[in-house]
Amino acid sequence: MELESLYQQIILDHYKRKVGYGINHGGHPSHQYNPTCGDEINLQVLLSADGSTIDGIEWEGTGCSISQASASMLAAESKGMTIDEFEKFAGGFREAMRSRGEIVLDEEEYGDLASLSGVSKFVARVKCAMLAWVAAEDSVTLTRGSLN
Amino acid sequence: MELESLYQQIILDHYKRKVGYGINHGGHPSHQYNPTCGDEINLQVLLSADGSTIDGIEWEGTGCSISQASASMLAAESKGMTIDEFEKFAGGFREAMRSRGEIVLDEEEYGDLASLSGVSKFVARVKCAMLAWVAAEDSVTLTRGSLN
Amino acid sequence: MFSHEDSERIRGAFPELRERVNGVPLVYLDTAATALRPAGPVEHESTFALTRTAAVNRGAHTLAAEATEAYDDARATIAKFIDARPSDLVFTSNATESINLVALAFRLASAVGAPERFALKAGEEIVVTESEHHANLIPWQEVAKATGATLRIAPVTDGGVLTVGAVESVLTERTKVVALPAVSNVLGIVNPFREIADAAHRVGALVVLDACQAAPHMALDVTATGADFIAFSAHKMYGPTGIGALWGSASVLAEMPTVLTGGSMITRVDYDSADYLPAPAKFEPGTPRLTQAIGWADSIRFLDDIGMDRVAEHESSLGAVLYRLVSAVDGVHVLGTNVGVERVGLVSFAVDGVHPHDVGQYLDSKGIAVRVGHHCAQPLHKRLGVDSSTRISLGVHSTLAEVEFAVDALARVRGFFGVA
Amino acid sequence: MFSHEDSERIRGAFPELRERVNGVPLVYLDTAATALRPAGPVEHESTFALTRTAAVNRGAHTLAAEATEAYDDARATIAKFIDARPSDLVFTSNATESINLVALAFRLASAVGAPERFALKAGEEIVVTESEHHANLIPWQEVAKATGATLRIAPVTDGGVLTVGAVESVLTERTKVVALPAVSNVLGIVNPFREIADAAHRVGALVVLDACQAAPHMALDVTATGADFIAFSAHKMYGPTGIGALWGSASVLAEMPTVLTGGSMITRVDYDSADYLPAPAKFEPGTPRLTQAIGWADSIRFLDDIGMDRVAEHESSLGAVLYRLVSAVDGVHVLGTNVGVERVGLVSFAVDGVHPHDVGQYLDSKGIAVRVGHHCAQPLHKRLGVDSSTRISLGVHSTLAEVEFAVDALARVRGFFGVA
Ligand SMILES: Cc1ncc(COP(=O)(O)O)c(C=O)c1O
Ligand SMILES: Cc1ncc(COP(=O)(O)O)c(C=O)c1O
Repeated sequence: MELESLYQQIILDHYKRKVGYGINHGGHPSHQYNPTCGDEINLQVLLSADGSTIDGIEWEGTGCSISQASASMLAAESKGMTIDEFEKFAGGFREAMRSRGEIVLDEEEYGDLASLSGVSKFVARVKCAMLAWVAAEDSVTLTRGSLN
Repeated sequence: MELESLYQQIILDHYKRKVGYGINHGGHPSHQYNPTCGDEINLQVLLSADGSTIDGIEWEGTGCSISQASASMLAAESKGMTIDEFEKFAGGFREAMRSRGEIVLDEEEYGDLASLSGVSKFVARVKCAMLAWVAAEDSVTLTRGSLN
Repeated sequence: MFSHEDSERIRGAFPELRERVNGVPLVYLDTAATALRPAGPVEHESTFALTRTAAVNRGAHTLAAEATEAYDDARATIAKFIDARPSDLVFTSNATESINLVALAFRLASAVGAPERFALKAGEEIVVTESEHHANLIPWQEVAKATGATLRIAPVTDGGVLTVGAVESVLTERTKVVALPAVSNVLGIVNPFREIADAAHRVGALVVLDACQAAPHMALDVTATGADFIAFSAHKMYGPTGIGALWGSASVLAEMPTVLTGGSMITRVDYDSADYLPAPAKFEPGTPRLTQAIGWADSIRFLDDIGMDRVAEHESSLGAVLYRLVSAVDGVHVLGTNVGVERVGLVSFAVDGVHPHDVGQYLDSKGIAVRVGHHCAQPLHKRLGVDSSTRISLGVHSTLAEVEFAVDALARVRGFFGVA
Repeated sequence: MFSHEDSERIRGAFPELRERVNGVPLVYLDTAATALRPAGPVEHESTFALTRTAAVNRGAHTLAAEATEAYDDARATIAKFIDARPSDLVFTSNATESINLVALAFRLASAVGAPERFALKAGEEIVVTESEHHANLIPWQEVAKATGATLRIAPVTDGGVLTVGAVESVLTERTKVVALPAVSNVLGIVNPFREIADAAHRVGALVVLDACQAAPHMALDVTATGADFIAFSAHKMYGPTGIGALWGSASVLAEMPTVLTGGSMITRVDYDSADYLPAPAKFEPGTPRLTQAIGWADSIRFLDDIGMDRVAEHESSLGAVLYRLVSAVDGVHVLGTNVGVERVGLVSFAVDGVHPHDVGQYLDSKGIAVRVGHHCAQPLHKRLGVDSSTRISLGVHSTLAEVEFAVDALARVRGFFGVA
């Protein structure tokens, strides 16, 4: 497998840019670990008052280029989505990551995240790409739970 | 390996005769188990008042032909031995049993016990042949301990 | 029973059946102790070891990722075989360790009084049966001794039958665990484990099912057993030594305290505390049994290819013949009835006037490998009035010709030892 | 270092070294995680499995007797390798389980207050070090939590050095256990374990030595270590997964309570109690790891044929070169000093601006297998100011050419990720 199919330039850019980095609001962050490397992320999804729409994602953490870029892209791409859209979006991303290179994410739909398609061929790295997403889904659940 | 080299007629005879069977005196019996089959023996060596000579061996227990014949022959052959003689005798027997067919016990010295020489080729049965001897050595130690 | 062709094909997979013992062909009738190994799984395991060895769950390099995948696939295969979810299947060294994990969870919980479900105290009760293998008896004796709980023994009939009523007779509101064998390794009788599990659950007890002698010989659906925990070993299923499993229902595993701790089971660790991963990881610290899991999964595929329903049919039919023929030998007494019970292909028996060691030795001289002794069930033997017995047990490769050959030899044992 | 001929001969034994990974030849620098397997031992193990499988310690038939003998011989071979008596060597699943056996003995003894030597109570102390693998840390955290004993941590220097003085600084009259690694799996530094054991014994504590990273890389004489318990794993010694060992001094093993119970460890059993055999049997219930023991013994013979003094010399010399070359790479920081310490062939390091996962992935693309992450030592990493690292570790088959190739690749990592 070509190393370049994993590390596209756009990934390395997000690794440095880190969209959404810094937790600045009260919210319901989810803390996730990657047990292999000890990498961690603390991430919260900020929802609209009625809990229907994603106003933004804030996160902090340490990790490899894949996990950090994935968090950064997630923050960038998910803003403004409804919860339903987000759930479908996350489901599609997870499916692609687990597809062992079978599914290539659509650039129209996934934007920069499409550059992570190559990760699915590197099974050991799928967990890295998913870390932020697991945290995001968990934070949505926590946040919505607090609204009821 | 020939089955007949293990089961000599004299062994089967002792298996029925059981010299020394029945514990009829006070003494210091040793209880030994064969963990594989649950066979057990309770055996005591009766020593002369000064602890120097074997007056007799009494035993009870259940077990295969080899273990029972070995106990019976031991009781028959060891009577009247000094402790030193017995220790040498037992050492020689053990060595032969562990020899994997290399050492054949001398009939002059070991009498009927010489018929057990074949056991050493059947490694799994060595424990059976040794059960009474381990008990005898233990009982001698217990008995002499009580004399001091 | 298998057709001659099927049988020959199955036997062809086992190189050991072509070995000679004492100059005569091997007739292996000791599958209940340890099963022979089919060539394919062993060769695959060894090729894997020589070309794909790497650390599981711990590496990012290609070989490590492949090893991790192969290991996860193996777990999935084994879990599917018993209709379980992979995450509910904990690997152990053998069934004995599987049972000990549960028993130790009880001891550790009892020492600190939590979690409630696993914490025992004086006055509470543990139920085992008279037909237990030492592996499902001694750990519970130790739990009872350490916690002050009472060990109660559900009786079997003189024919070795464990009835639901017998278990119910010792169940009380204070019973917290019921441990039983799915199939006795001495009697070959299949116990009514589902009904017993239901009865145990009615008093709120957890059920530990020892499936060592069931898993290799019949289709097993873990949920249908009704048990909370099931223990079994690979080496009795044509798989490698050194690996076994504890299946647990998800909610019970989630509550169960960890017993062994260390690497690969954690998320966060600092010097004074650590957070654990969920099951199965929380019960599997350290470097896993990689090649053993792979070998076991292959042996499961071997069984699956034959089909467990066919395996069960073959072995129990042949077992019925075995039972009948052995019972008919003069001076031979079979342990356990065949009336009104389901049985696997396994028969233990006593021979008048000849000790099992001597029976086994005689059979061995004809190439026939059987088990002699107490088969790790001393109390059951005593209960049935003997110290030990000789056991013939069948496997997928067993044939009618082998059974007849063994029974013929058995019929000559008393003559050889001069007691006929 | 080994001559070219010796090296080629040794490398020839490892088929995996002829594998290609990502289209390039494998450069395996992850022996500290799991060692590759030599062909001879694996093939012997598989032949044994296919022709000599039978139940150990449980049968009278010929195959069972042969299996028992082979198993006992394997134990004797492994024991001799560390100058131990076979009866003091307990087989386990891995080093993690070895350590847990000891830790659980403490927990179980503490719950009932006996035997005294293993019973801990509030106010008493357990000492571990800052350089612990999770396997020798978390079990002791659990013991402390369950018993109320205090866990004290002996510090290392910023260079990762564990001094006798540092351990002495946390030893008190209340210390009952001291656990430490013979060699840190992150730092590669050989600790002064003999002196630390002596200091621990002066306050009456038992010493648990984690020899995972020592046993494969240097001659080990268990008595000379001064430890009471030593844990190690076969899979780091070119042996199979699924087997490890706990060595204990005879008198301590005799006192140590059993942890796992079941068959093959008993003399007499009835329904409410049982008598146990002496060590090692009392710690090894159930069907043993037969083929694994045989495979391990063969891998030990493989090491013995080379000679452990030569192995140690080769690996530490090559390790010194590795340390020097890695340290010299721009933007790379090695964890742990090489000044004033003995080291094995193992170096962990951080790369400025590039996460270890990414470093490892880059090296993997060149066929170089290394370990990335916290190597089951999260606290030590934090202590040294990093979350994780990349580790290169050497084995008997490692060469100067491989080391140079890996360091060359390492030197290009920061450029690839655009941080140079
Ligand atoms: C120092 C040290 N201790 C303990 C262990 C645990 O060994 P295992 O995983 O074989 O139980 C390892 C290896 O992972 C190690 O390097
Ligand atoms: C019914 C039963 N339970 C438990 C065991 C123990 O299995 P293992 O020795 O594989 O732990 C056995 C086999 O010996 C068995 O037959």
